[in-house]
Amino acid sequence: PPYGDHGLSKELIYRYSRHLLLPDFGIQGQANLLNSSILVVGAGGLGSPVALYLAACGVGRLGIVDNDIVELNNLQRQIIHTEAFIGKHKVESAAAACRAINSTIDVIEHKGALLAVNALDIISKYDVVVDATDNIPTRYMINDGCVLLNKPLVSGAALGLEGQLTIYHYNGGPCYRCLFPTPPPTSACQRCSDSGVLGVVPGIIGCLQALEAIKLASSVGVSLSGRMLLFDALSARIRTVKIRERSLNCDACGENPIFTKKLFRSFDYENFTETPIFDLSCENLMLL
Amino acid sequence: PPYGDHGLSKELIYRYSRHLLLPDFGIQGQANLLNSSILVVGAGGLGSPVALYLAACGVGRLGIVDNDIVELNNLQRQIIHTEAFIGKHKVESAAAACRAINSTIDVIEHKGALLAVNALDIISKYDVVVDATDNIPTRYMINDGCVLLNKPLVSGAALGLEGQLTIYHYNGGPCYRCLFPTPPPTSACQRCSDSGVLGVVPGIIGCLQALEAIKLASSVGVSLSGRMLLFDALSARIRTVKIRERSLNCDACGENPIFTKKLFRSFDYENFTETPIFDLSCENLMLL
Amino acid sequence: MMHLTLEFGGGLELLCESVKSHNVDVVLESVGEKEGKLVMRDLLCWVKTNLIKERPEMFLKGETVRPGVLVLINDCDWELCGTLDAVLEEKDEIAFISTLHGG
Amino acid sequence: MMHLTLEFGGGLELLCESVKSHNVDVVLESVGEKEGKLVMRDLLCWVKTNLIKERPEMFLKGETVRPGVLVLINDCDWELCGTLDAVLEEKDEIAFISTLHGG
Ligand SMILES: [Zn+2]
Ligand SMILES: [Zn+2]
Repeated sequence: PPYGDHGLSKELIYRYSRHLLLPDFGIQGQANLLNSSILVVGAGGLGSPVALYLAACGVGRLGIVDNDIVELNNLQRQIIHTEAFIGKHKVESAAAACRAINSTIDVIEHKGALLAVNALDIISKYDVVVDATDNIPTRYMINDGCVLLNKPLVSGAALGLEGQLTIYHYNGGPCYRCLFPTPPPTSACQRCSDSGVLGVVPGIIGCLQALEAIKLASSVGVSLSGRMLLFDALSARIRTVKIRERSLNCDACGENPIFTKKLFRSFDYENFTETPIFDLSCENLMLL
Repeated sequence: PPYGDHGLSKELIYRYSRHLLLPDFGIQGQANLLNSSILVVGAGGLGSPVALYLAACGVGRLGIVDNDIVELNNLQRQIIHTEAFIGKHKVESAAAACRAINSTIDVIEHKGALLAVNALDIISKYDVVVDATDNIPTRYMINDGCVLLNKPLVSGAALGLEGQLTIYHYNGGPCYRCLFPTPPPTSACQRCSDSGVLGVVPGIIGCLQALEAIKLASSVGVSLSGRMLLFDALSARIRTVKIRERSLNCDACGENPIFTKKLFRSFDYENFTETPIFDLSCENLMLL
Repeated sequence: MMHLTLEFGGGLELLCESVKSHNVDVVLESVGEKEGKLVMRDLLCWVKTNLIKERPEMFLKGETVRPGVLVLINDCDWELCGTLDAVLEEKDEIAFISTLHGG
Repeated sequence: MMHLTLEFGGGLELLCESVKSHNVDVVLESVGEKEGKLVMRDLLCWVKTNLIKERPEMFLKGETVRPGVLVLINDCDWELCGTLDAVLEEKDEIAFISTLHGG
């Protein structure tokens, strides 16, 4: 790894000086970050602050996956995009913003959807995965891919005036399927495009995802693995609860997992969750 | 107020549609935001997400005050600035970023320091003030100015791997001087430039400041007044504690306040706190 | 009688007239059998009868909560405390949180 | 003997060898007078003697904490509980937080 000997140039020492001054982070934390790679899945409300803060802090290789185009109604919360990028690919827009903040890191654009057929190839190139997506089939798929490839998954979600955050498949902790072996009924699944979201709520959860990803990548601090953060914006209440342990019966991470890489690639996540990956927007407005 | 009759154009309805869908926010919350004005003091680590999210969400008039120039070592956390703006005024850089996200709001640039001589003129133009500064004399001054002009103050701070957040002088709650009638010894005052800060920590506190400012400006939810949020990044621990009530003996907001507008304008905050407003950086590196 | 705080989040509050926090007194006689203890199984019935105003199928499936709902007893996943058989105590705080998927 | 959890934050942990959380047993005989009760005044002395390893002036000024330090008893500002005269109870959690000014 290029920064293995802490061989930071004068310019990088200056750029990251506020990190280097931290006794609990310091040059080792920064070198770890610069040697790490993080994949952000989704360049929307959550992905915006995640990608910006990961780029700014000096993650060596930052991958961004998204299939969407920037729309005007995204800009109320997706602060990585600007009006000038309306109509362009979110991945291009997000990557341009990251490079404008930090031209010294490697920003990789994965244009197009993360799907079972390509997910393992993409995830395998990174050390840490951040789930900043907006739909349940993709959440199951990312989880299963991370378990198969043994990558920690920083998972955030935001809707309405609430947010949730945890880390899956890390340090012996549970995966997403350990908590949710059965998908919820489709009538319980809302997207921001269905039900609305206060723009800064994914901002807060995304920043917390960036922090947890930075802690994992730099080997600093105690991660949220085994705990889940629950955020309620209206009451400004944040609490951290203890979640269950890894399940030995889990289809993904248990003692007899059903998934192989081959099965994964052909697994029909839309059918499993009875939910489309791509948003049909107004057509599926649901009240709960 | 131009949006008093909820007369949102088709374009604005589309732009803010994710807010309008929220039963607890809706068109009234959005109209309140569009009719409101918020002053962000400081366009640094805290001010970056504050300004971006306030611009994105549709605060009608957004003022930004700062005296600094963008430097390379800011970019590790001050995500509103880009490499292209190094050497330029932070206010110009931040305002350009806000306008790029939302050209439909009014972004006001207050270039130069907020000082006792000009603070009342500037603060009086806004409904809500966000303290995103980095030094203690300015924090006392903003507090006293907000009390004199009866403006709620959303106060955030971040250093190292910790952050703090509360609302002062709102709804009968305490002001900064109620909590801290006497300034701390100068040896206890650190700045990010002295002691370092993990970049995403002010990001998290800044997003939470933006949320509280949005709640105040839109008249939605329960504010943090009377409570303080304490954030510890290393352990991912966030807790909200109950703080004291307004003090009747407070020099700023008590029954016999010492401050008049005239006294305020000539009050020497640097002398009072024995701390310079402007950062002398390396020269005053302190360990605690 | 047992005093409990019940919380609903992640959208489940919409089933209870959008009220997130409920301070309730659950009468022991009306529920529970084994030695007068109140267990989560009893509480789910009580909630369904007394708090859920609409679409109970969004809260329960069979005798337990529907998939996608986390149940927390004093900020701890009920899987760690016995799920349906978890014994409740005075002043316990029980939260029902629907998992979110938005971003 | 009383078991307490003491927390230091906002930089004050640097006075206690950078340890933020301390589970301590405070022996009642060694402190307190009025009817064997432990009050905050006693605890500050105990902390200064037993936990603060350097620069005690960064923690105390006179008989109380220095300006800029928030004291919380079970997540509640000690100004609401009697400050120096607040009576402590078994398993109380007391936090000393230095206010931050950075941004
Ligand atoms: Zn699992
Ligand atoms: Zn006051």
